[in-house]
Amino acid sequence: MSTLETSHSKPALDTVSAASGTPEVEQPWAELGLKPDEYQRIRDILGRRPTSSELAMYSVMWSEHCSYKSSKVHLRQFGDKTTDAMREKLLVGIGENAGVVDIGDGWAVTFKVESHNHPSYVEPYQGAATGVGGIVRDIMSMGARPLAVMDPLRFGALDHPDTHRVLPGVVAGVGGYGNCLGLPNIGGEVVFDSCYQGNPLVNALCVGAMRVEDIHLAKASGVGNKVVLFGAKTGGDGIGGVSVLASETFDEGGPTKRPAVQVGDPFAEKVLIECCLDLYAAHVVDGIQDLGGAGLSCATSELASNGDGGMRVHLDLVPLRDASLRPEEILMSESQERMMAVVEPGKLEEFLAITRRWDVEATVIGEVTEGDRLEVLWHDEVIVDVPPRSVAHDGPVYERPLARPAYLDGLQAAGPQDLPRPGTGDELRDTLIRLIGSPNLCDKSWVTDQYDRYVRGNTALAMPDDAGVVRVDEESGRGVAISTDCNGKFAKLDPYAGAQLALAEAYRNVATAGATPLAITDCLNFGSPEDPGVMWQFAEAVRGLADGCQQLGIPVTGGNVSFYNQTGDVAIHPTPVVGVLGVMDDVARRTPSGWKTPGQVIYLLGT
Amino acid sequence: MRIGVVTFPGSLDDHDATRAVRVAGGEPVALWHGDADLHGVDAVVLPGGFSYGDYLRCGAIARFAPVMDVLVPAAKGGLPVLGICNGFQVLCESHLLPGALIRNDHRKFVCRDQVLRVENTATAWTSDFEQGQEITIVLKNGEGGFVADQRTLDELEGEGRVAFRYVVRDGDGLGGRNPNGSYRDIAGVTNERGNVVGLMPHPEHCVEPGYGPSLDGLPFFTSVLTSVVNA
Amino acid sequence: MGTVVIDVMLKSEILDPQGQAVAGALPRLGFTQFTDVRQGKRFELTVDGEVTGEVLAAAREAAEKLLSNPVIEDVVRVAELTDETAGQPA
Amino acid sequence: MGTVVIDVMLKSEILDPQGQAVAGALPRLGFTQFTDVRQGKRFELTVDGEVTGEVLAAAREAAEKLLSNPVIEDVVRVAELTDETAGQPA
Ligand SMILES: Nc1ncnc2c1ncn2[C@@H]1O[C@H](COP(=O)(O)OP(=O)(O)O)[C@@H](O)[C@H]1O
Repeated sequence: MSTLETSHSKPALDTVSAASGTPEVEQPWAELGLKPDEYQRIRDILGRRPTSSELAMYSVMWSEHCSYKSSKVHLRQFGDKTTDAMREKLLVGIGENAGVVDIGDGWAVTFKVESHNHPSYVEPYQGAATGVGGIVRDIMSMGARPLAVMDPLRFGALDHPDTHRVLPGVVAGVGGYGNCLGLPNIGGEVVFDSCYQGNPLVNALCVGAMRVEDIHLAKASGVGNKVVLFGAKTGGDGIGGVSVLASETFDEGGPTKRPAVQVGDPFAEKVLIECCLDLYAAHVVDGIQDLGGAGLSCATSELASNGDGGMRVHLDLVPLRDASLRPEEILMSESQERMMAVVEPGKLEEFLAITRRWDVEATVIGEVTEGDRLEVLWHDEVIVDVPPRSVAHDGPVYERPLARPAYLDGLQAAGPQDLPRPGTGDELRDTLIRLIGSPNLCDKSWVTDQYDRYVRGNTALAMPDDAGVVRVDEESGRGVAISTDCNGKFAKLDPYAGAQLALAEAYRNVATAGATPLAITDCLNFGSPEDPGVMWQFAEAVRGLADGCQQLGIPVTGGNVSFYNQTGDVAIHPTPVVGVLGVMDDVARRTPSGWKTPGQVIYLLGT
Repeated sequence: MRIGVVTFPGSLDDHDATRAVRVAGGEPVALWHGDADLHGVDAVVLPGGFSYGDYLRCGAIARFAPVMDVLVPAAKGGLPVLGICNGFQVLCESHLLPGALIRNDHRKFVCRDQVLRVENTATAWTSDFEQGQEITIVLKNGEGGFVADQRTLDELEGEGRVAFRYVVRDGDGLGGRNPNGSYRDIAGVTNERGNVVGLMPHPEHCVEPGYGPSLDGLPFFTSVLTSVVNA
Repeated sequence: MGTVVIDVMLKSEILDPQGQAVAGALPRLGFTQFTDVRQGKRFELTVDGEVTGEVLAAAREAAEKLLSNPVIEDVVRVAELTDETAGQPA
Repeated sequence: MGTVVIDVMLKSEILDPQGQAVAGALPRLGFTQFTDVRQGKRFELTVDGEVTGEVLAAAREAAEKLLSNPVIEDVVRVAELTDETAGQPA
């Protein structure tokens, strides 16, 4: 690439000193999604206008997706309603990359579910694939070996032509990435409803395990420690939105095309998993963070914010796949299969020897500094100088207006009493056949047979059972059971009860597999938070879930919120997907669903 | 009895193969793709996975790994070698076994419990089976279609070198076809000498009660222990 | 009988894991002169008669509509397969 | 900077599931003129300098050794990428 020289000679680099001297420069904050008061707040924090790199960082880190600005006030209940008794098995709670629970015998388990909805609509295969890749890196960054994945999916109507584009791509992407990583897929959901036509839901869950003493956290501490970026090179992936900034700084012609989609490389991630596990085993990692949404902006600000010092990063040292990338774009790039570690100088040599063994590129790009600033340099010029907490944690918080939707009364009044019922034997037969042949109830092996459920040899239950069960400890057979569930129709009728029903179903599925439920993760898929009706659904669902957890006595350890799943004014059904994790002493003793041998007695329990 | 299990970048079932060797009573030895040394093992398993991502052709890049420089002559000299799935693909790319594996005819990855018929019990890896025995083991692949030209196929049949065949039955959900479009329903083959065997399905997932659909994978690993003793 | 060749490559800004795997393997085999590798697809479409302008136009449309994914790929060639475009690996 | 193109196709006697899938889909989109479709691979190898005879010879060797499997595939072209072989999907 010959663009490197030209990009350096461009005079347009926006440095901190330039920003201090030019307070009047117009900045494209609105195009980047910031509100006027948010932009003003950035200026107040910095005492000057932000540089274009700082503006890029704040805009992405203060986005709904990264800052949880609309959901935070509600999600607090998950902490507030958690009692000490519920916390007993909790080793790491909400706030880290993923929560961690103690499952006994010195084993810790971490699990989390996340969404990759919109990217999967744009490019189904790559969107779903990178969704799996992202959640697996979250689990890895806790110090765990990933054990299994699950994929709760929602699509539009089965017979809609666009479903024929989206569904095969999503399923092939989930399988293509997960199979190539060597992670058994032990469950998920496939639901069809026309409300998801323009907004399919692709949620991905990963579970991993480690010894309790091997838990790693995302924090940069220890002045002089090195900041190492390792894994794939950085390209122009997923920075479409930030191009407006880049175009400001390009004189002629604007930036080269920047792809809106990220392409996954599961092989690179598999190697990264094994490499990370070797690094953990050698005790050469002080802090670690995966790079996902918001890329380096997120990783540097979160590591620095969680640590006890500052951080200085030399952005021009980042290995690039596309040499024409501008600093703003490098900060924003969502290139996959990358990690960032904090390493003591005395352990750096050993660290690099391990990455070399796995053929993983690793580069020292910075260090932990005294003080409390995050500084980013571009060829020795300071382009970012911010308090990291203001980027990563102290973003805006909104109390959005809530309003119970007016249509609910009518919806709730129209009970089943008014529906026609089958009157004759033939009608009954016909109803039954239509039910069992419907896409939501029929056998799902046409999807699940595309997923490897056996790799690593620890799968004790997978599809078609209601919970997935995997062994954690090969000696004792100790392991975990997980189920994810949600019925969006129930949640639409009553989000409070709907969320609790999702919780109850997942809880029952885990319990009937023979496991003791321990912890919960959730992926809250909703429409636009700017719609008071949607916001009310969200608030009710969170309240229902938090109350339900209190009654069952197990905590929420982490999750994800996905807003803006709507087309025009029409939102999807509120879809709070709940994942419950339980523990078993010996998973070989799990109970499959379905009878096995003739002569077994059938009991009906409950009311 | 020391049985090597090779790890390439992208190998996935090396852990399972190691466990299977142990369950069968052997001593597993980890072999590394970059190390041109077999460390005196008595037999070698090339495990399943996606070596180098299998982006070019399955097994095409792994074939040039340093460990293969020593494994190929050893296999030609009679060392028992079992290639499972990706391992089978590596053996074909290395020309230790004939034919090639291509994309499944239905173009999708398939994971299922598959019935096979054991067609040759004279190999180092199949002696603990009965001739014609039907076994159920895990099949999971995206590129498992076994192909070769007619002459090679006829030769394989004539010399009894088809080691395993997919059992094609009505009502198994495949519409009377084998699961990946393999020519003549071939699931696995052996070299002339019977020491090198490759197959697409995964015996290493079928060695422990409670995990996997059966225990039908175990005889692969017990067979080789016997054959090494008798060698 | 005529044949149309259609070549489709990933856009240059899109990550190409396949090409990277090949690029990584070449030096190990002693080929050190190649600095980058990209891998794409080649389609050969057969028609019963001649490859007319109409056939080429249809092929071009099929290339854009079905054979490539415009989000990540470019159609880099649509041409009649002649002896010369076939080329001989001597 | 120069580029070598290498095209690899499955031998005609080997089943080509991807080509068949395309062949099946074309008529559904209204393209009825194509009687057969085969899908192969196209590689673009970059070199820093000119594409010399030596570079082409190396590319040919790499094509035979690594980029194709002679049991199932043929190398159908090894050539310098010029504007004309690039072709323009008008
Ligand atoms: N629905 C939710 N329920 C519980 N915790 C949540 C939920 N959504 C987000 N969280 C928690 O909030 C924290 C911040 O989210 P995080 O996962 O770090 O964001 P991202 O991964 O999108 O950058 C995490 O600890 C996450 O587990």
